[in-house]
Amino acid sequence: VLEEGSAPGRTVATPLVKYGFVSMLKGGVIMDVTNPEQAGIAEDAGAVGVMVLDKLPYDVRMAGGVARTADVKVIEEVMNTITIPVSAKCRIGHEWEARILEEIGVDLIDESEVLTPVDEKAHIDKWLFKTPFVNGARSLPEALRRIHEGASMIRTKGEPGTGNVAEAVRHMKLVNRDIYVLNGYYRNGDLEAIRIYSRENKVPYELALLTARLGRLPVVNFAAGGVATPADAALMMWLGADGVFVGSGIFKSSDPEARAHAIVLATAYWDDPETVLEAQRMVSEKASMLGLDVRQLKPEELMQVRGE
Amino acid sequence: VLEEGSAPGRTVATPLVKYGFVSMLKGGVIMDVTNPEQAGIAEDAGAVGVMVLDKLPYDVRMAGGVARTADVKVIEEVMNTITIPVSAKCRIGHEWEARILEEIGVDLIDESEVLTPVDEKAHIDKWLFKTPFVNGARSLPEALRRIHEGASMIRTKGEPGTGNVAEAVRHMKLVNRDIYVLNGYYRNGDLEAIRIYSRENKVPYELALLTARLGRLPVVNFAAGGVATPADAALMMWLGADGVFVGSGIFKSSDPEARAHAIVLATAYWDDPETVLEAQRMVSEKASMLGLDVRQLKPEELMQVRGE
Amino acid sequence: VLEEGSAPGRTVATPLVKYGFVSMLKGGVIMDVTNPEQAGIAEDAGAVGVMVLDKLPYDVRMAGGVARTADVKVIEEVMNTITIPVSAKCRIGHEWEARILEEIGVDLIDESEVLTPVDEKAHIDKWLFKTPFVNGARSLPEALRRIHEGASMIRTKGEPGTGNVAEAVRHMKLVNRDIYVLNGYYRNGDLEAIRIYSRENKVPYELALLTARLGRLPVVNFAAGGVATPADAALMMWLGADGVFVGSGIFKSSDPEARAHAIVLATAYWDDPETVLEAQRMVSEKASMLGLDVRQLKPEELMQVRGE
Amino acid sequence: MVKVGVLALQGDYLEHYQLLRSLSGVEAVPVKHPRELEGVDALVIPGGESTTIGLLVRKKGLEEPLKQFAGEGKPILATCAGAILLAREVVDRTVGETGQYTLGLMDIAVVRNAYGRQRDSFIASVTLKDIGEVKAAFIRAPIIARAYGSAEIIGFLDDPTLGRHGVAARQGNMYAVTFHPEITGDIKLYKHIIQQAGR
Amino acid sequence: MVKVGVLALQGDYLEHYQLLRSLSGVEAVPVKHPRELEGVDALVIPGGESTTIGLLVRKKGLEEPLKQFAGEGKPILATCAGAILLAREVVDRTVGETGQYTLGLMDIAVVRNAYGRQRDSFIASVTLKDIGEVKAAFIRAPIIARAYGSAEIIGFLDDPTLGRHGVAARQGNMYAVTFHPEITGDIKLYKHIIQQAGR
Amino acid sequence: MVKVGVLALQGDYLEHYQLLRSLSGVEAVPVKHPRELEGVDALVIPGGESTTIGLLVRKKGLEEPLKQFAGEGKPILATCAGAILLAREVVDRTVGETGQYTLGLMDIAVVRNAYGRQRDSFIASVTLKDIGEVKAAFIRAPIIARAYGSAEIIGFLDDPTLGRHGVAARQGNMYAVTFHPEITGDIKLYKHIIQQAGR
Repeated sequence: VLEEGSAPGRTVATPLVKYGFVSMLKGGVIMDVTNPEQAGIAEDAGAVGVMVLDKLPYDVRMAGGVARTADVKVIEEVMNTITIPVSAKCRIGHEWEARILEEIGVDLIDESEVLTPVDEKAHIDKWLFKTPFVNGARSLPEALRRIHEGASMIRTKGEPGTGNVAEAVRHMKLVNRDIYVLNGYYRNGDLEAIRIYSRENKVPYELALLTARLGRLPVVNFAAGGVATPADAALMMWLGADGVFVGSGIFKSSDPEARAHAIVLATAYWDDPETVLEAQRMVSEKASMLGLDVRQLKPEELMQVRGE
Repeated sequence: VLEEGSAPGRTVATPLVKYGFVSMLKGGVIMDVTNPEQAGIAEDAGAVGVMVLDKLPYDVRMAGGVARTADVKVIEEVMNTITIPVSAKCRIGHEWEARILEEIGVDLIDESEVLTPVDEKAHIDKWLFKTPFVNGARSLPEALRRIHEGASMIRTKGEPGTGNVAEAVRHMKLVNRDIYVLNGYYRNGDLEAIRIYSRENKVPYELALLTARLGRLPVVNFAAGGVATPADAALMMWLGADGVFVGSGIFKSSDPEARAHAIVLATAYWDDPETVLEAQRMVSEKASMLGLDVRQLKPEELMQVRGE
Repeated sequence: VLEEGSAPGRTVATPLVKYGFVSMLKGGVIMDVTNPEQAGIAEDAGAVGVMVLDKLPYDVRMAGGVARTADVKVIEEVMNTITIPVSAKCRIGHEWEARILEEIGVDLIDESEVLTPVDEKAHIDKWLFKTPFVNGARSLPEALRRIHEGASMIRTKGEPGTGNVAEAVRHMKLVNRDIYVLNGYYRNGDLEAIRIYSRENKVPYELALLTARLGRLPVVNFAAGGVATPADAALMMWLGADGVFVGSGIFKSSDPEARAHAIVLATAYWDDPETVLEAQRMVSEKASMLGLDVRQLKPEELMQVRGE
Repeated sequence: MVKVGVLALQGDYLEHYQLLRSLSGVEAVPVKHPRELEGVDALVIPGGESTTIGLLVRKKGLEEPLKQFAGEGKPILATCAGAILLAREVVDRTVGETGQYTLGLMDIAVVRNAYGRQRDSFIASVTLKDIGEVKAAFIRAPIIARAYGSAEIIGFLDDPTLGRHGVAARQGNMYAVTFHPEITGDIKLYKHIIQQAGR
Repeated sequence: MVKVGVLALQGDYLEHYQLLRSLSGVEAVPVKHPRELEGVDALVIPGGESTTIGLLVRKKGLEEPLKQFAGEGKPILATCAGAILLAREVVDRTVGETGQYTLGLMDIAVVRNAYGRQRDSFIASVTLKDIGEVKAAFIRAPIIARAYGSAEIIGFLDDPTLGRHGVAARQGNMYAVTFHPEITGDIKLYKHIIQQAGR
Repeated sequence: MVKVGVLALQGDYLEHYQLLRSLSGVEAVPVKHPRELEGVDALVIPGGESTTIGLLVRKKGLEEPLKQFAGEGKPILATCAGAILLAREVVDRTVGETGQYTLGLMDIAVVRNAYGRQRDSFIASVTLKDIGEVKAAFIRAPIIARAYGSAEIIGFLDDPTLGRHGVAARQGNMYAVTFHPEITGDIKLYKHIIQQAGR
């Protein structure tokens, strides 16, 4: 996108620029919306971004069928309604849906397991895009593989559309522990262990080394999947998440405005019990979405197993 | 041990005193001997201590039967022949053999899986002794359990009497890796993971915490089991051993003097290739003991499974 | 290895230097020897190098027990007897035996499955050495893993000590085909397939890419395991080997001089039927070593499965 | 020892926080509650979402303390979202009037998302009056369309579609910049502010 | 910056090494080869097995460098095994004559394992002339039976069976003590030596 | 179009072969049989094992053709093993007399493995008379100890243990160098030779 008359040395879309963008989202909440009204509500509630979908994960689960990227026109209306960053999901492996999202100027693309994948084996090569990508991960190896493909942001997969944050907690702790393990090896100069680790888990050695050195994921890491209450949000932040994605938790509840607002508050002030309480007050348990207990799901209904 | 006329505040046998003693052995080699002549050879070769046995592990393996503590008189002759610390093995769980060894003034007692145990379930409570103890360990949990019982020193078990250092390498790396793992948790403030670890592995939480903080075993840790050549010794030191026990490797070979001397040298100068080479030259492959490939041993012939 | 008075910019032991060395061996034969006499015979026969062992693979197979690096003194005598490069085998994972071989100035180290490994999981990190290394491989992924650890040279494993070249043929074709497959992907710009390949086979992506681009292994690749006649040697060269290792094939036959000479000839002139014929004439079928049909070996007698 | 506050409600306060700590003779403190404003000599408002930060400022009663903080003439450095927060007038390139809440402490008019979407973000160098050349990241950056009253634009940039436009403004001890020096790790602006903090 | 060497052949050189490093104005270096002796202003010989250390000193050709090191009058602190190494005469309580190799730089007679076996080891305080009170660990400690020539005993201890006996000696800049201050973490002796190193 | 031959018996003839082909106006041909020598204007002898190559030269009756090839004054470039092959006298640093077969076309004395083992190989630059500076790899390289008769040493290198020593020699159109320019990809020597081929 070269415009008229430019001096030397100004470039667009380097990793640093993508990195810059996502770190602006830190400490914030991104909400799933399906139309502009909901997007407005999200913005007024203090969301730092919205995720546009055709159907909320819960409905995706109930309807079955093939779930694709949301309608282009809907996405654009949303972009013309709010000022906060707009992101959208695309099917795993579907290069062209991503191409389109970039074309219409979406700020962040989520190559997501909520939609029906077109290729279970191969994810999109994200280095070819200027728009930053976010991917889900159940474990550190999965996260590093996505980063290796060019993801600028990572989130836990959890089990979408269940309103049950247990899987997200499990994934977050799994990721953290592996990081600490690598960090332990690194600090004690046991590179061999890191080598064996990256072989056994099929991840690139350099990235494992980098993670080991930094002691954290080299990119921003959000919590996602089953967050339904402010307390859930605070819990995830407490577990080291940089921010929170809320899926069906908000717009499948019957008090969306208040809930949205409360979760924003709880996320920002997670380490201040008083405020979290204040946030907890703004919602009522009766109104929260009807959840699903993970132990009740049949194997082929699990979304978290898609992609690898 | 009250003697005549003493000022206030001089006490004997605190953990610190034991700790002091064993750290004098660091960087040294302790050799299995069955009589004073061999003890002399060991001393002249530069050993920092000798381990008195009735039969060398290899012969224990071949003879079968019940293996007990060595003869008291033999131990004393040895003590009257050499000036370096003298230690002896006692059967696992046999309080009184240990009592006796303390009585005759043995400097270090090895509650060892080489001898026939009198109690597979319970080790000796070593806090009740003034003489320091050393125990074998296949993994970190096993090591911490022994320390919890009062061991002042730890060694790898390896598979005694095989002249094959593979198992010792395996144990040493296992111990190291768990330490780094704990260390990783600790530095990242994830005490919960340490809690879960100590529950799953049946070790006291405080010790796991201490190990996590120190980033190493809280006591001196030697390599043992199957060391047969100077290169083996150097390898074990390189893997982080504080010193080396050599069992049948020396006195079952046909060039014991040179081999003893070479291993001492290789242990002291493990990080100096030249010297290790010099040491390697002093021995010849034809002369080393005939080994056993661990894949060929029957399960009930494994010594490393004794005690838990 | 800083000497006195040097100009800027002369460095030792870069990958390029190692690469230089091994490419001097191309088109040649390296022979297993156990003493200087055999080394002499090898040199006079036109070998480009010798591999010093304690026992020939066939005898290793028959003797059982623990097989270690050859005697240091024997290796040095050999080095003082011949002028061609001298190499030696060390146990897989035994850093220090390798350290020693480097110290005495061995020209090439073979981390080999013929000896008893000290660590089945981890190979030596060969970047830490100035001396070049060679490793065995049954397939391309195995080869790339060794290169990733710093191997400067690769050979087929075959089934050592059987005098039957069938397994070597199988491994060589396996390696070649994977290379052509990668090459096919590369030329058609299907990097995704290369990505999936390196994930499924646990190899680093960059190396797979490099191999795909070059259309061959990035390092010199010799044939080894079961070569017993000049025709075998010519066959392996025809299959794309850069050179040939001969194990028991020569010194377990009853016409070693002639056979050594003939194989050298057949290797150098593999694409000239006349010369191969000439070479074939110098040996007689009655004199070749008694082979073993691979279909008759028990699983735990297979050497090719060691290491991974 | 100058005590510099970083408004830590949302966004990348952490990058500021670490850069400031790497300066000698500075004590950096995160500010989330009104009471953490005492004894603060200077304040930095980080990048992030201006709507969110605005909301939280009101929600947590930081409105007044910030106004009088500015009233006391203590220096304030606002980056991107910060700049929007200080502006009196705010419009969006596509949405037009946003009617979003701001502190409105500076007499400047700001146009949000002026360069378009995220993929139009870039890195460039800017010369600021009295401060020198600064290398920074323009992330979904706004532009300062007009400065009136005692406010003045102290930095410009050329662009083929927008022509010459303002990217930095100053009014008393308040500095509003539309870019992110903390992303590229450039510390000139901080040094300048610390001097302003007197003593 | 005083450069203090620690003889790191065998034993607990690490404890010394860490204590010295914790002192300001001191650079501690491990000594294993003759060439690591250059530029060393003072030397500490740690505890361990004297027979082993003796053997390695000869084996690695440290014999001469150490003698002339002492010849140059640079201060040496020898603990336990160190003391034995410097003594001219050595006997053992039970074994009698050991005929073991020593550097024999000091005119003292030493009796090894004087207190008996390991279980007779203890911790006590000792007063040293010109240095003050030191808290230390006596591990399978020897005693200094006699001092002759220019050597003098500078520290004593009472014992019911041995009566009054020597536990520390001095000859020029060489100090020989039979105990371990590094186990209890007592640093007085080091300070004293550093002064001796002059400048 | 100059026809340059590469002796392709053993060793790294492939590296030479590819570099020569990358030069314009040169046709590179591999030489394995006597009959492939016809119409060759210049010859390059690659690196490898001199004992092996020597053996094969005799075995395949390349002895005479090479001698008269040299006799006709056609330029020859010999690298490392090549140099040994052309030398009249050859000794080895450790083994002493090797009694190995050589063509003995040049009046030079060569010492093999002069720098020691493979790990002492290195990469350096050398200045050659009339040719200029060449960057090359010294792999288990020999040195040219003496040049006598009509042969002269045209390149030197400094070494702490060996002092100043010869690494390149010339006699008529025969060039013997102990290093490998083809490993570093340096083509000066080839150009020089092509000119020598005249026409």
